[in-house]
Amino acid sequence: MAEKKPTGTVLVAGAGISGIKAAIELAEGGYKVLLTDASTQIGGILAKLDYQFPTDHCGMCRMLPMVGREYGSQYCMRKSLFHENIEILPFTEITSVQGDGGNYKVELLKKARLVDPAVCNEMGECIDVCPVEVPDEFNHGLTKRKAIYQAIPHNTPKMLLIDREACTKCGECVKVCTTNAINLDAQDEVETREVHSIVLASGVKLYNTREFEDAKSYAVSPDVVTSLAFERMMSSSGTYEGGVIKRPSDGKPAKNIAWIQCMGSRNRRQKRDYCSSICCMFALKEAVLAKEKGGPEVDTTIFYMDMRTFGKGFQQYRDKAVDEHGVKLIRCRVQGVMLKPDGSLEMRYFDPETNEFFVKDYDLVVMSTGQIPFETHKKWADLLNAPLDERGLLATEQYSKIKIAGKPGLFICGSLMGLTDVSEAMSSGIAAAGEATNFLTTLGVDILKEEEIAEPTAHERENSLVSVALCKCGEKVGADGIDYELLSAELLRYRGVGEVNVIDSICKAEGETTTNDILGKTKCNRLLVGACQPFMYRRKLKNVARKAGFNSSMVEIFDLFGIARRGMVEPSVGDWTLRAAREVKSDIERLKYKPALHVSTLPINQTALVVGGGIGGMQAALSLATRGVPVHLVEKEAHLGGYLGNQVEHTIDGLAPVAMASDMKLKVFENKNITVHLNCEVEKTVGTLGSFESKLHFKDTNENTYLHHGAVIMVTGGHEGATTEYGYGTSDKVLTQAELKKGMASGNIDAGGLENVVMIQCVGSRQKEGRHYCSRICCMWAIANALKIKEVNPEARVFILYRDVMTYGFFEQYYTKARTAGIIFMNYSLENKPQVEMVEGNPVVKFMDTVLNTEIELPADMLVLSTGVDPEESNQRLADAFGVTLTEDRFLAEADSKWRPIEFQKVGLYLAGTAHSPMPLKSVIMQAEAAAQKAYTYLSGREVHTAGVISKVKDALCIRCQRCINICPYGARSYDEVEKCIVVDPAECQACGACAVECQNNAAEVTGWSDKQLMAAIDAKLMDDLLMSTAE
Amino acid sequence: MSDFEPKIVAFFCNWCTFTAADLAGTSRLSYPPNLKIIRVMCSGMVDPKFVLKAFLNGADGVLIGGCWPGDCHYINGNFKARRRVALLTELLKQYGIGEERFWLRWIAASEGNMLKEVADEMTVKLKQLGPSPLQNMGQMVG
Amino acid sequence: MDLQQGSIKDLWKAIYNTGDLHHCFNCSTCLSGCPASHGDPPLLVRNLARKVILGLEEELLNDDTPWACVSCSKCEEMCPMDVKPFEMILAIRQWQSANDETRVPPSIVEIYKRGYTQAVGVNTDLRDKLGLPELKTITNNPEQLQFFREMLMKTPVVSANDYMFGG
Amino acid sequence: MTKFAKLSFKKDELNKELSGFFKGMLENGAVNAVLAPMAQPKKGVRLSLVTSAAHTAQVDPFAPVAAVSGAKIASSLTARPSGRKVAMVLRPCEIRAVVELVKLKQVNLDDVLLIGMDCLGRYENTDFAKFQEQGGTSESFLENAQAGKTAMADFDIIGACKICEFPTADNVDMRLCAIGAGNGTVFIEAVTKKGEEALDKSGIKSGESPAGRDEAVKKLVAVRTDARDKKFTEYRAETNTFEALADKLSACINCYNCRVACPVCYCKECVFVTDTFRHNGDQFMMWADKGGMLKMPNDTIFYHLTRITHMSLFCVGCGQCTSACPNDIDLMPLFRTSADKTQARFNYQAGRSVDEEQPMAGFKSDELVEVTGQVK
Repeated sequence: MAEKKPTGTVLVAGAGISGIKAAIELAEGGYKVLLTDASTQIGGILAKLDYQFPTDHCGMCRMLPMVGREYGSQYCMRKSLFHENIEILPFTEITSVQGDGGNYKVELLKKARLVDPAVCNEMGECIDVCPVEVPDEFNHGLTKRKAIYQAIPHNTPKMLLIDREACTKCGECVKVCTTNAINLDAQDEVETREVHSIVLASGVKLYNTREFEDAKSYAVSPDVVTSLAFERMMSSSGTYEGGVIKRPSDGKPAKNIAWIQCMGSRNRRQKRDYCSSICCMFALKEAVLAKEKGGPEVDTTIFYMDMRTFGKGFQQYRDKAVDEHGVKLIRCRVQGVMLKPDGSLEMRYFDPETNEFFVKDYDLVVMSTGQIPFETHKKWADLLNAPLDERGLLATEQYSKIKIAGKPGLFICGSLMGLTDVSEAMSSGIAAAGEATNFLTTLGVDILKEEEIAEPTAHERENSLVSVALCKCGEKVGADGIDYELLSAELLRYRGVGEVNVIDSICKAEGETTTNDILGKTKCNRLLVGACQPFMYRRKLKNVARKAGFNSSMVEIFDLFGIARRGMVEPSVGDWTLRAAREVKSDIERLKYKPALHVSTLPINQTALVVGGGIGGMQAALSLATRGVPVHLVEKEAHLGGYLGNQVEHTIDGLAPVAMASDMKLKVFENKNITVHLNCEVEKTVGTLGSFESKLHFKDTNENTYLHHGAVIMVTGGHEGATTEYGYGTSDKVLTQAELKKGMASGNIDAGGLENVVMIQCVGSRQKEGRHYCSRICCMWAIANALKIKEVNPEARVFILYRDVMTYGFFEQYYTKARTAGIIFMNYSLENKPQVEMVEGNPVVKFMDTVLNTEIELPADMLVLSTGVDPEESNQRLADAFGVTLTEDRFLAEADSKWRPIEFQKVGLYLAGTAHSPMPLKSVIMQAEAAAQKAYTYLSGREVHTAGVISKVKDALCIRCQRCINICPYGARSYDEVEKCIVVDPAECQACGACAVECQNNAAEVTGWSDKQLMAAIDAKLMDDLLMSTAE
Repeated sequence: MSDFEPKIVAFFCNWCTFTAADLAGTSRLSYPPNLKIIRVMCSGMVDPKFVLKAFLNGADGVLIGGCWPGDCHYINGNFKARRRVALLTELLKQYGIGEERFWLRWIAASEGNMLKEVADEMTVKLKQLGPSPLQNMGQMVG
Repeated sequence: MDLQQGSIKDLWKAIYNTGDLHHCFNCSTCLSGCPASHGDPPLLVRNLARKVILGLEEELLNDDTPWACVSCSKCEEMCPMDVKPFEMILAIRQWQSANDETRVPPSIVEIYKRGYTQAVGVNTDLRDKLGLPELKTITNNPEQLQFFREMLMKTPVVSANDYMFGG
Repeated sequence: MTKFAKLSFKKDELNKELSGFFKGMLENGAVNAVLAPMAQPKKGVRLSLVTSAAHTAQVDPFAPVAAVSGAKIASSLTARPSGRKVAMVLRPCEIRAVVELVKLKQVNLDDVLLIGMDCLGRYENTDFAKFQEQGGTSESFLENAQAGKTAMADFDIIGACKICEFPTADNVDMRLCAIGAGNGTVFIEAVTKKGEEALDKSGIKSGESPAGRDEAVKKLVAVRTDARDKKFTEYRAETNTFEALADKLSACINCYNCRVACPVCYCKECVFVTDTFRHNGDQFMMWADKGGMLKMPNDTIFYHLTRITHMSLFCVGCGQCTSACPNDIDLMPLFRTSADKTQARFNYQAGRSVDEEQPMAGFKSDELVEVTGQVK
């Protein structure tokens, strides 16, 4: 007999969005996850944000899994997260990590909350009586909280805790607590856990005004706030409850608001010579929202150095902020803020557009505070005994942003890689989960398998009879809670209720036994359980039901305490009980008319199709193939490698794409699991998750092949953009950066002979006509080429004419390095583009220098143009073949720009790399890894269970008007031309009900949310007075 | 009239407005018990029949709560809801059930305070308006 | 301006030969809080750095603004790139003097005439608004000014160029 | 430019002249079949599907009767297409319903030659029988109706027609023009290329156009529009409360005839006859408890209001609902007044254009902000 393998367990340290994403992906893959966070709650920075750029909306819930929805959270993720495979440990620090190579012993310090959430009934009387008031850190000290408090207002459960530093141990809270949930002497606990892999997602410390001396000349008043504090000032659950933004000092509406960028970042003096990457977009978003909230009379100004709008859609956002919302951008770093006697904040600045000084008063100044990464990295390096790189950051493997160097099984994601936006946090979280999965599959650990209990046939008798089980929650509710006798009696009188039982703690083992007994004896055919957190043990309870011979969909759980309490401040026992009775009746009705649900199972063809044989495509293919997944790798050219792998020898950050690609090509051709198809394109793909069929067309032979596969990853790249500007094409002295790079590498261009070189950035880019986006890599390319010239010929003068230098994150160091090397950066504006004239065969560049405010003439031996990155023209054909869409800029359009960056709306189709948007090589590799992981989650098994709650077609009623197909936001419905009927793809359908409403005669219906059920629920809501009257 | 307690059937989307209702609850913001909340997965799931049913069964008001434009978990369900509400309003106002009794509001998950405001405001409005014109039509139900 | 003709590539080495200079990324921190930037013509530290980097010899030689610096060192403290602007200004002054021995910095003439280099007076309006009394300065104290002038006239640089101070 | 062919006819020979046209089209293969109102062997006129040229003698397209909506028949014939070409002679309201049904994928116009006849109104089925008994013919009707005389001794054209502002058809290949054609004359108008080809093939020569037509149509529409507005005002005043509405509908017995007759109620089965509305005994009891009694059958107002939400955006005002009601409930004004409001809200007009998206099929992110009145 084979020894039982241990279940693969991963510690994800840090429960911000990247950690949560990594945890969900691992949990969906069947691994057990420990998700810890040093702070009191999960959610990280995003817990504070109501709006995220670039869409200015939330939508965090969209990161939840699309298939098998019922296993994860089923509500707002800012409330909390439930997943059966994830154990969440907030307020927990990692104090030691021992072991190596897949066997880690982790010591966890679980800090005492002093309030036991398992016992607390969340009535909050303790908060009322607590005499201690301290600044509330969630609102950045802009409001006060008590020593006993709820850390995040929207968390469910509330998870109260006591701030030990603030608590005076007066004991008032203990006196009023009816459930003995408070123990003022509770101690921190230390626990050791064994895990196989660790993903660090802790994020990094942020710059703050208390600690850093360079903040002192700005933070002169409470009206100078950090950008995160400003988020709380805008939030509905924040300082001003979502209303008009005011000055914290005196509550006057803030009419003039200024943002100061790069607070704490891009500062060589303070040894922080890096960019924090997200602050520019953050400030733009905040300025737009401030205007939206406060009206057009609110004046918003951002003081910046370079407006770094390098991500997908960022440039459009900037243009919209400026052109449509009137956000002012001024390229000037102000030296300080002066507090005037009337409380206003004076700033003096130099406006390079008018070449004048201005002194202006502001009501509010927001400091765009950046990252302080080194402490956090040092802490982790010490704990993990991992190396730091020369910058002082955790060293990662050469080509990876994720894998910690020399430490198999240890990974980082999210803002530990440098502050990331939501999209990158998502990609990195998935990629980290992917790398961890990759690692775990080599260890021979097991995954958690769902307990397979056959679903009994439904008890669908003519008349439904409901058994109600009410959980007392371990007497949590206490004496002044629900009157169970009254509630039972009331419910028993309700039509359709066969019996009412009161159970002690349904979540515990005893409760399970009791439930089992009830189900064994009952004459009823449906069970409704009233308990506290319905999502926590839903699956467990459903398994109990199945064992007892009940169809699991005939068992429902409702949040007894939540609904009973909702909207009441100081309810009496009677209030609680009556409200509970009223509320539960509509749940009874809903259950009475609920049909048995059946989860569809999709067979999975465990083969992947990867489109695009560049480095990203090869990475995705290899990642899947090494995990045993057969891969078809399709490349339209005659050879693998793509643009980077064939054209680019070196990148500025020390990578060698060509060498890497040739190494990968060998691995690809050696790998038995990978079949390479060259010279061909996918012409048409049909099917659904698990069973796609693609038609490959070989252009040379004009032949077709058909491939069958279960998922698709599109990793089509891009290439250097074309231009006719600045005399390109008229002289061999005007060339592109790629041409220069190649020329120097091949020796065709001798940098030694150059005296003056001029480079122009953003050629045809970041403008409405042309590439309306930043290509993200050109600044680095230009700097790399310029440095190369300087290396060969230190006497050469190199001028780089730029609009904004986009050396975001730790790329900033190369910008600094370039200037140190004497490369001269000169700014030009889009309105005043450089002019190029050819004089005696040499280009002469004329432009307006915004620093000296003079026309400058630069005669050059060579003019080098950064022409950006163009998407592959094959993208359109690809989009047509797969039924996906392109953005205006002809990149592939992902499902959701923030929360689902590497997925398409259609489940089973993924994208990565430059197909998404231009990005540096390491980011391409990260996305490719992430896409591979998404595909692997489904391809690792022979079948995938979809959800039971799903839209169905009642064919006999259906008139085939196809309105449901048109209205479905997921493309889950289609018309089967052969069978002449409407079909629903159970993997795509998210049960939103759009089709059910659009369909006039209920031929389309969401099972479990039928009109019959909902109308019965409405009845129950409106008839309650009638029925309750006799009870009172 | 002062003791008239309007009945408001409130269809709240699972992701945003229902969460806001929870938040209002946990933030100890009391809102009138007049709201009879029915959780739906999406405001776009609210069938016009539900609204008609509620009014015909004696509701004094109907409130649909959904995510703000752009926030919808299901991408665009709230936009579809908005068109349906416009349609129903055009229809119902002829019979004395105007916009003041039938509300669609965007309430985000963090807007517990707005939920309270809307609930308060609607309750006050309906108290002023008095019972639904269908109040005495019980015998014609449905 | 034609950079082929008008600039000397390595001028910076002669003026301010330090790696710090090239870190400048024209962020304008030095400008925004500089008291001498209120003068006429204003001292624009950032522009001086750019001129040095570009090697605009003629422009720099004729630029009097470095002499307007009041040595408050704010730029020095706040420069994020640690260019050490104040040191650069001193270096420029030194270079200017070394390249033109007869050079009399105009600020000395100003000192002679007024008793101070540049009118800064940013707070005059504010003081007035707050009802504070006018501060005693050398301008409204002619006896002191006369005494100061006599002292200056005893220094070699002034006495050798007395024609410039004839006023 | 459209082409006209003038058909002059002697007394009692209108249909004979017209039948030549249909016969020509069938014989020359312009179409394989004709769907047109045909005189029945004894009396009455019904839409009939004619495949044999010999039977075209019975055509009577201008007969002021429409026992069922031709749009429904068009749907039956084309939703699952035969592949054969059919000329369909339909009334303007039927054509407008067809336009809606095309969008709802219930009519497929690929093989259809759509011919719209000028409509001056129709009588109820039973009244048409009397009309024929009293010696009325299509010719006499055209002549009298154009002079404003549609009323007979004890009946008149139906209410819907009296307020119908669409006496002529759009979105057609051809028109049979009677309004403003002058006595003893009708015109066949080819509107589209397809129509022109059919006209050519039918062997009828094209020629002069009806000079007085535009003016006459305009005049008629003006009269109808006035009547419509008056009716709307009256009806809205009569039904400005739920109680008044309930009173109007009090005779309803849930027979669902109105929805069967309605050309745009296109469901296979109405939701009200599905399991969704198959209530349990205890539910009836609960509703009865609520008000002390429950009118049976119940769900009548609910049914009509739901039907309005479902089809008021598509309503073309044909009046078939009123005609179909066994208890003489005049449903047409209820639907038309509602449709007037709902269609206006979305700047939509049922039957106006095949390319116009039905309002509930789409949405815009930046529209209807007044519904919530909220800005961020």
